[in-house]
Amino acid sequence: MTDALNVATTDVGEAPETSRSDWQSDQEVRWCPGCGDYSVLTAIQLLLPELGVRRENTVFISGIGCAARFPYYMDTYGVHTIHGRSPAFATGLAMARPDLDIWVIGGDGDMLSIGGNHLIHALRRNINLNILLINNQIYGLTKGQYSPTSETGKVTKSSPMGATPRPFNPVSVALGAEASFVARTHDMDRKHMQETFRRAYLHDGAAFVEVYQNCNVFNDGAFGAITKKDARDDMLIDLIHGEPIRFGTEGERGVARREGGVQIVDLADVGEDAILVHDELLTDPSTAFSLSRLAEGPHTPTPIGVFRACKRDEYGRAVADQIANVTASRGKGDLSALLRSLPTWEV
Amino acid sequence: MTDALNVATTDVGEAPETSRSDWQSDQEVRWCPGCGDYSVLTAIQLLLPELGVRRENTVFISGIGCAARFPYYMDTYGVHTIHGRSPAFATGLAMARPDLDIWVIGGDGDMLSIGGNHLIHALRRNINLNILLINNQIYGLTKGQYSPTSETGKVTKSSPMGATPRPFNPVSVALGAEASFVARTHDMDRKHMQETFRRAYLHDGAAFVEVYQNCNVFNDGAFGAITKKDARDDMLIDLIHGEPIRFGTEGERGVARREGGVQIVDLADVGEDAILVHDELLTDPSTAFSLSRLAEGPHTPTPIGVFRACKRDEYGRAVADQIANVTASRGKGDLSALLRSLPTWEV
Amino acid sequence: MTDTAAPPDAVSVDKVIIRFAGDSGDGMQLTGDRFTSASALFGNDLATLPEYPAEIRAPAGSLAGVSAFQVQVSDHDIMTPGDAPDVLVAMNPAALKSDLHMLVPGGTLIVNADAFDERNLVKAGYETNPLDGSDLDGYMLITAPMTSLTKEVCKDLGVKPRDAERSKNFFALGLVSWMYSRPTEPTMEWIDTKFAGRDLIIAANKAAYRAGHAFGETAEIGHQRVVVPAAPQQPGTYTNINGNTALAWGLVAAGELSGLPVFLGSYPITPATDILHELSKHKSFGVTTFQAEDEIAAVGSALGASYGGYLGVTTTSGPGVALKSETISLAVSLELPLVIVDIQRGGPSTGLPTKTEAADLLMAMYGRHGEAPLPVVAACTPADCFDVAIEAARIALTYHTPVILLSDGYLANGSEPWRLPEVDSLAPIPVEFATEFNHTNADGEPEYWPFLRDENLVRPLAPPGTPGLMHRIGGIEKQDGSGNVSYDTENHGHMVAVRAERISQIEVPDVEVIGHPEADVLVVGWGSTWGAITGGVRRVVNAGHKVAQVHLTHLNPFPKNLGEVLARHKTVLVPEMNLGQLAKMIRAEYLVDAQAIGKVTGQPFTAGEIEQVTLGALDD
Amino acid sequence: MTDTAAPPDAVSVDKVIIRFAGDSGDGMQLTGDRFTSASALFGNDLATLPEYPAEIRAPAGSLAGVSAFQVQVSDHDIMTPGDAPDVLVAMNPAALKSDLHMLVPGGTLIVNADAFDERNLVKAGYETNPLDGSDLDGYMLITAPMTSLTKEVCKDLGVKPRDAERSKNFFALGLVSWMYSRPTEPTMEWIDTKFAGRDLIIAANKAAYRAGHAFGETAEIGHQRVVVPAAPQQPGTYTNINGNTALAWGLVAAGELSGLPVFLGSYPITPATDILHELSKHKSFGVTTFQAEDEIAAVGSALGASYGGYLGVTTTSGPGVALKSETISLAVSLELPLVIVDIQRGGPSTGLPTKTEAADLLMAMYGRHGEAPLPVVAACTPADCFDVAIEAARIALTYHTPVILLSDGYLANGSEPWRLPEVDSLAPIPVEFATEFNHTNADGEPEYWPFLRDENLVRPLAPPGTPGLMHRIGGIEKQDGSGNVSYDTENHGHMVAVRAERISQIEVPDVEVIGHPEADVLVVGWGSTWGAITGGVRRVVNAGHKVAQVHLTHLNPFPKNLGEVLARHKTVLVPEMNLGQLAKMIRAEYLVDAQAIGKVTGQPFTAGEIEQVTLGALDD
Ligand SMILES: Cc1ncc(C[n+]2csc(CCOP(=O)(O)OP(=O)(O)O)c2C)c(N)n1
Ligand SMILES: Cc1ncc(C[n+]2csc(CCOP(=O)(O)OP(=O)(O)O)c2C)c(N)n1
Ligand code: SF4
Ligand code: SF4
Ligand SMILES: [Mg+2]
Ligand SMILES: [Mg+2]
Repeated sequence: MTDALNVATTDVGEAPETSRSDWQSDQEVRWCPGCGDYSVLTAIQLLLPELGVRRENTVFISGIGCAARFPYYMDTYGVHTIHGRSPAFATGLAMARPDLDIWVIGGDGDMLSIGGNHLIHALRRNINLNILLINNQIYGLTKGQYSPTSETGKVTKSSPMGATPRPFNPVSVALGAEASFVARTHDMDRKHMQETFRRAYLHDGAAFVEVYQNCNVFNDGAFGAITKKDARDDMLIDLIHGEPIRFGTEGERGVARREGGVQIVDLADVGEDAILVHDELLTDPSTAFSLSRLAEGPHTPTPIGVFRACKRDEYGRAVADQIANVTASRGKGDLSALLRSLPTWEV
Repeated sequence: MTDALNVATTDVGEAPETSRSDWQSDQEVRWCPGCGDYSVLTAIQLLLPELGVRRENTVFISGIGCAARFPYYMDTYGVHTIHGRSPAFATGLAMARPDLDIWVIGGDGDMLSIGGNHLIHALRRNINLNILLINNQIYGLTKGQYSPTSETGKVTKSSPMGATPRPFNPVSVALGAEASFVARTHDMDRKHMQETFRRAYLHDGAAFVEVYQNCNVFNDGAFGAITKKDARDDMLIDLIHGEPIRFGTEGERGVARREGGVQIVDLADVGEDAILVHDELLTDPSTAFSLSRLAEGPHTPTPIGVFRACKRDEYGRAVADQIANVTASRGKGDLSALLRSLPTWEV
Repeated sequence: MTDTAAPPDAVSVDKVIIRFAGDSGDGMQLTGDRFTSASALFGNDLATLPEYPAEIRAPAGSLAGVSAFQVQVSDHDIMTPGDAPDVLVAMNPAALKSDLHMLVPGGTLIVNADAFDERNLVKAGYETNPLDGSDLDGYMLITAPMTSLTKEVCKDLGVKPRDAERSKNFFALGLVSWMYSRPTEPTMEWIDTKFAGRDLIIAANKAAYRAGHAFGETAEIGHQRVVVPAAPQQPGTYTNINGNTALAWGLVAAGELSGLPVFLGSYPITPATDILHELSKHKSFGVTTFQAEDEIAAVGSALGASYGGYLGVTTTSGPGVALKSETISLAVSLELPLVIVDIQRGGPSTGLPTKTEAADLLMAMYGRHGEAPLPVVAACTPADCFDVAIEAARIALTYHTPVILLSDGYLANGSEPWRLPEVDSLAPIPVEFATEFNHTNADGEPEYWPFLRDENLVRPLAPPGTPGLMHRIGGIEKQDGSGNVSYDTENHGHMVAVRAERISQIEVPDVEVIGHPEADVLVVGWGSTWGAITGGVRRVVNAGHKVAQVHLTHLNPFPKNLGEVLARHKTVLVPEMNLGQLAKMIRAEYLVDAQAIGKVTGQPFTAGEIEQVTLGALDD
Repeated sequence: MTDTAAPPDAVSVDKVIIRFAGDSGDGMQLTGDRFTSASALFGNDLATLPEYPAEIRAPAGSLAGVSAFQVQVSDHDIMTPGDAPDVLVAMNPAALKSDLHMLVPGGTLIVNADAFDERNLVKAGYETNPLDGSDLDGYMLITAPMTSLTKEVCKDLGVKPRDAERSKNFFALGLVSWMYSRPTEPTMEWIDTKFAGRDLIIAANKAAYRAGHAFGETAEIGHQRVVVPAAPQQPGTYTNINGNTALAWGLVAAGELSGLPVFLGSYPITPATDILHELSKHKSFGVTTFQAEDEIAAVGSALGASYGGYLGVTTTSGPGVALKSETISLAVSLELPLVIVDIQRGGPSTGLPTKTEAADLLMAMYGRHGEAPLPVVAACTPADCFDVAIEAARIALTYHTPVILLSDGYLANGSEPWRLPEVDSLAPIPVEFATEFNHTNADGEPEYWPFLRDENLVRPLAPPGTPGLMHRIGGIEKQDGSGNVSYDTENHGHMVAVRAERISQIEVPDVEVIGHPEADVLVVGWGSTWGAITGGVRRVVNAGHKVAQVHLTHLNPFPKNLGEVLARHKTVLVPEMNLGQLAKMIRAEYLVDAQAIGKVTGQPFTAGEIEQVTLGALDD
């Protein structure tokens, strides 16, 4: 009866080849001209054909916000839920349907303000979701209020004298919440996005990716200091597993350990051997955490790439395993027996 | 008009001396006999007279849970709000009334499950609250379900085959959320609790204290391995600012840095100089974070004490300053002028 | 000691109401439960009312710590745990103090004399020992030194006095079982199973039970031995079940009947938590349970699972429903199946978590922003929770809508004998997911329209994984048919109307009128008041009055014949455990002067109360 | 160019309805706003309806991107932005396509001919250019090459063509201002202030305006110049205000009148966000604004501030109220003052965030678990938001209760001339906190009882910091009087009753009946339908029919005389922007056959619609 879901799901076997246009829905894309969300969309639509996945097994779940319009533009399954709740909805879906590839996408307000709790619990549980937090450090859809990632002092309509609280560092939050995969990328580098999203897809469990995205209407240039083409060499520190963490046009700078953290150094000063070799696989998230503290905001050299990718039990599978194990050992449930499982008597 | 709240608040001047009994309300304390909450209550009731604070300026705010019954037992102001929302309620109160000492108290379910988002935002904003998270790794009040801090595999009524998700480490969560003060203590050592709570009280901004508390009915002995009298020397690593981090009956073990974190070492192996000197004041929370990762759960040597205590702008004051500054520069608001601030015409 | 069910010297009565009261540590729930089970096995009809102390363990011996279990045992079909107990067992002064006022005048009062020491008397607020004075003169008082006698019989077994003391509730059970001629064997067997492996405890409990039984036989307690004959019952297999277990089983059954796996997203809350506990045990039925971080995640995950093709369910109490309302509104907009179970408790706010109330009806109906109608059903007895759970799932899966199922603390924890249904007799719930295109676009190409409705205005469902039917849905208004986002104002008006109509058209069975065919007074009920109303109305009808009753399982939409039924009666009374919520709905819908009879004291109605108000209405 | 308000060749009309429609990038809101302000300064009465495209910027030129602003300008007291526009300004094909159907037959249609190019036509879904065919024959068509003429006049100023193009809305404004004889000076001054420091833009906008004006003068557009004389108005100082600004100012005023600082806890949501924006500016009044992490924290923080002695306020829309309901229930239980503002929008779920609707009334009434009654008030015009905000605060602070204030998207963004009140004429809101013991305990010692009620059943408030009055409160049921936790069932029943009674006893002014004294048909309204109902009823009454109207500002409790008023009329109609929520409440309360007239298309009622239904009811 209930052992298999009677949904007409896909036969096994190779997925048919697809091209970018197969992943584009018939809905007109409605972001402001110049919005960074376009390039995120393109990166995804270019990546999915490469992954060789099936459209019908791919689902995009979002909350509310500009970024959260994403599902409408993908010719896959998709649900545009409500503000902040996409990780909760996606958790239920992922537990029910381990056969699906589920992408969760939303803004900094959606996932770190109203949805912060669902996000950290999804990460802790290690639910099999690819979570893209599109961080533009602003509320776009509601026309420009400060968000939990806006810099201290940000002047917006709701903070005419400057917003006073300290922002979250989404990578630190995720690491503090036991995330097994944490990465960062940005909307000005499609290749980097694609590779980071690919890694998220390949990760078993909850993969968290912060995407720096330019909202050119309400927070233009928030990441310009580090993502502008000519700034990147000096301002983006690309984390590559197994390699010394170096940056600068000539690779003349790097990251080295120091007492109680990591720091940026000139190779000329410290020598090549002092440079930290990046290891995503460390079980102890301390180094990844230190790396997340290198930049206070996107205006000094900032690490991008995969901070952490370590193996841990995926929650949905663990739950499904319990079901499978009980069923294997006790046999499939028998309703009639269940009704008779308390003391009974005959009349 | 609205410059000063017309509440009959206390005159300035020395607070009258109080004794423990002054802080005890007339309500019968109703925890299970043997519950660790009793000793937390005692620690607070012994501490407050020492702090020389006024009862009428002291407020206890809680959510729902066993621990959250706390306010009823204190002869101060107190509100027993609803499940998970105490940090939100307290945030409004703290912003409105910077003259008050506000204690927020609740369980691991209250503050990390349903209330997780309010907690991390209160920490990020650095609201002037003393937050005591009474962690018994279980839902006490609802009679024993696993909580977000229960160990993986925990068998409870709602997880008859063992709970599969990984628990939060509350100290790591707080550090990931930009907390400026983070500490841990436990219910078996009243002195240590008192000193830790004192430090929380003295901290300007949000002070987060995790209190290991034994629920002897639904999770008895969860912390026994480290808090039992004869285990403490070997299992509790007391963090003391400015001192090398050592423990063991003879202080024969300690904490030293290692690549990508910290580790427990024998002094005999590494020598005294290798031992990490604890520094709560570091602006970079990386070391504090590493320390929080030393123990995976309360069954191996576990750090207690103040992990981090660093200065940062308190949110309520920053907001109040904006109000004061505008009022100073523009003068007190004039309602009649406000109504005439858009174009007007006469008829 | 004999095990004759009906000893020759016993008098026969048609029913008896017994209330066991003691400290939370005294095991009163277990005692009551055993007495109930033995009576059930004996063939009586019965109804129970367990009453726990407020959530935190109160200090031993205090009034706040009193725990009680009331059971009515009868030789006929009964409806409630009874109005006032005929027998009160008080294990300590606090129990006596708090519950004595309930006992019928002249009722039997059994007390554990050992517990009436100075300390306990003070804790209960007695200045003098009530056993000494004349205060209890109006009752048949039986004092038994239960603690010391239990210790005594346990001494030889090698049980330590402190442990022995714990068995004193079995003394009480033995005594009451003797008085009411309950069979001994089932309890002995139960002790063996329950405490298997702990031989000393088994021995102590059995010894205590026998001592109590013997005390009845030998002490001159001046109480006539009584028997309540078995009730005539429909032949079948019976079990004694409480509402939350029945509800959980109903959900399991709904999964089996629909062929869909069940997903429960829940967050613990009294008095709903036991459903989560129970369903967590039934993984072999493919039931997935998820203890979420809060109620919003609980309902969100259930809705996500529903979208994935499961039967999504979420269980909670009033505060949880309040938190879930935004997501329920999303479910209304998405037109996805979802069962939301609300085990009501005393409110507002945290209120009285361990007391019963039924004041969430209007929230269930209207507690969402915008026009967001959904079906509402309510259970009326513990066993009925099984049927209503299936009914809620049936509506959700047939009409693709969230459904709110209302139960309450009284049903959740109360129990009754339940004649088990034959599994084959339960109607299947056919569910068919879309697998094919259902529309042709302007270019003549086939496509899938997620909001193309059938004749019942129901949209198709294509869970992800279905090849070819990829589509997007969301909480923004959708074009009817295509399901695309639509800001078109006319379409919105149409969709609001369609959403209302599709719920109002749901087929629900007509109400049945029970009682006098030409009644002047009609008593309308819903939920757990059923038992009290049926009992009360039966008394009034039996006394020859023109009174009738209807009970509503379906609160939205109302049964089609309800308006016509209401119109037939001069006076309409609506007893509810709230201030008149159903009455409001009936008045608004039918312009009938339905009179609200509210009771919000955290206690269910008694049949006697219903009898009184009904008689009162007849006088008018 | 003259600035004579009433040129000698102008014909005088009593009112005109003009609709400016164009792409979101075309500045239609600004244009409409300017036209409105100039008309206000001229002394007309007016009412506006801004209509924004759905939240995300739609592609330029698309139907989804159309933004419109409708204004009615009149020489007499008017109620609505008008039924159908007399003049439609269409800046591009999409605007024409989407709004043409609204224009009155024979109405004036002004189009920017330059925008009717191939690309724009396709985007709007036109196959041929409508300006070419005969489709527009039924209208007075004025085509002006607005873009090119604007570029032309800007060339000499050194403005780049791309920048110049942005000024074309001022061309349209100039043209319409000429046609309707609006004064020029105020607009010139406004341009100077608005664009201060950006001289080129100032020059371009002024030049475009003058070019439009000149186009009217010189081109033979065949349109008679018209003047709408000033409306007779009460003498005083006027400003043109929208609902959200008025509401924010009302909250500031309530703070001043009560002497309490205002604390706003809010989370952004359309269409309520502007209140947060506006209040953030008024720190010099001691207003604290807090942008919380979500709606639950928003209301929680506001309640915390109220507990601390502030006037706690939270502002949101429907989805936010749903999320806040558990905390509002706590506020009911704590009996603390709190103002909850709900700017309603189209629902359910995300619904139509930028469209208006008024379907949250029953949620406001019943959207909480348990019996949790609270007062509900609603604003009826943009300026009325000021008064109702004060009224909500007054009730909250007088009766120590949360109050829900309902406004909607139409009021929030619509504007009207407002005669400014004298600040001294506003009634103060006296607030007194407890400073002394109010009770003597059994030992004769004085103490403070937080739930010792006065004759209005109102409890005292002692914010923390008050020496000696330390006490504890919570969401668990409390003993009336002492406020201690109480699980006592009788006390709970009493508290439920008291909470209901204290709300139902709140004093609210009687309703006033407007219209025919012996009316057969009574039209009952609430909220923003006021304008349309008043306009519609006035027309019907003026036509000699027996019709009257009442408007409800207070929805809970109802005014005391409402039942009696309802009883006086044969037919009761309740037009609402929902499916009949107030009608339900009235039917339930008074057993009157109130007929719901629902409109849920995201558009407000027009006076014409009300006229029609009222006439229809008279026919019956
Ligand atoms: C419950 C609820 N609260 C508030 C809103 C209003 N709202 C919609 S999106 C949004 C925030 C948008 O910011 P972000 O998540 O950063 O997304 P972005 O638009 O910047 O991509 C808000 C506050 C809502 N739709 N629902
Ligand atoms: C909205 C809501 N959901 C659920 C509950 C039920 N509830 C009360 S306390 C609690 C958890 C208690 O655990 P914890 O916070 O760890 O406190 P403890 O009892 O262990 O001290 C729950 C689930 C509630 N009161 N309100
Ligand atoms: S408002 Fe900002 S984030 Fe939103 S679509 Fe426009 S540019 Fe993008
Ligand atoms: S249940 Fe546990 S936490 Fe709660 S009072 Fe009892 S021992 Fe303490
Ligand atoms: Mg954003
Ligand atoms: Mg706990």
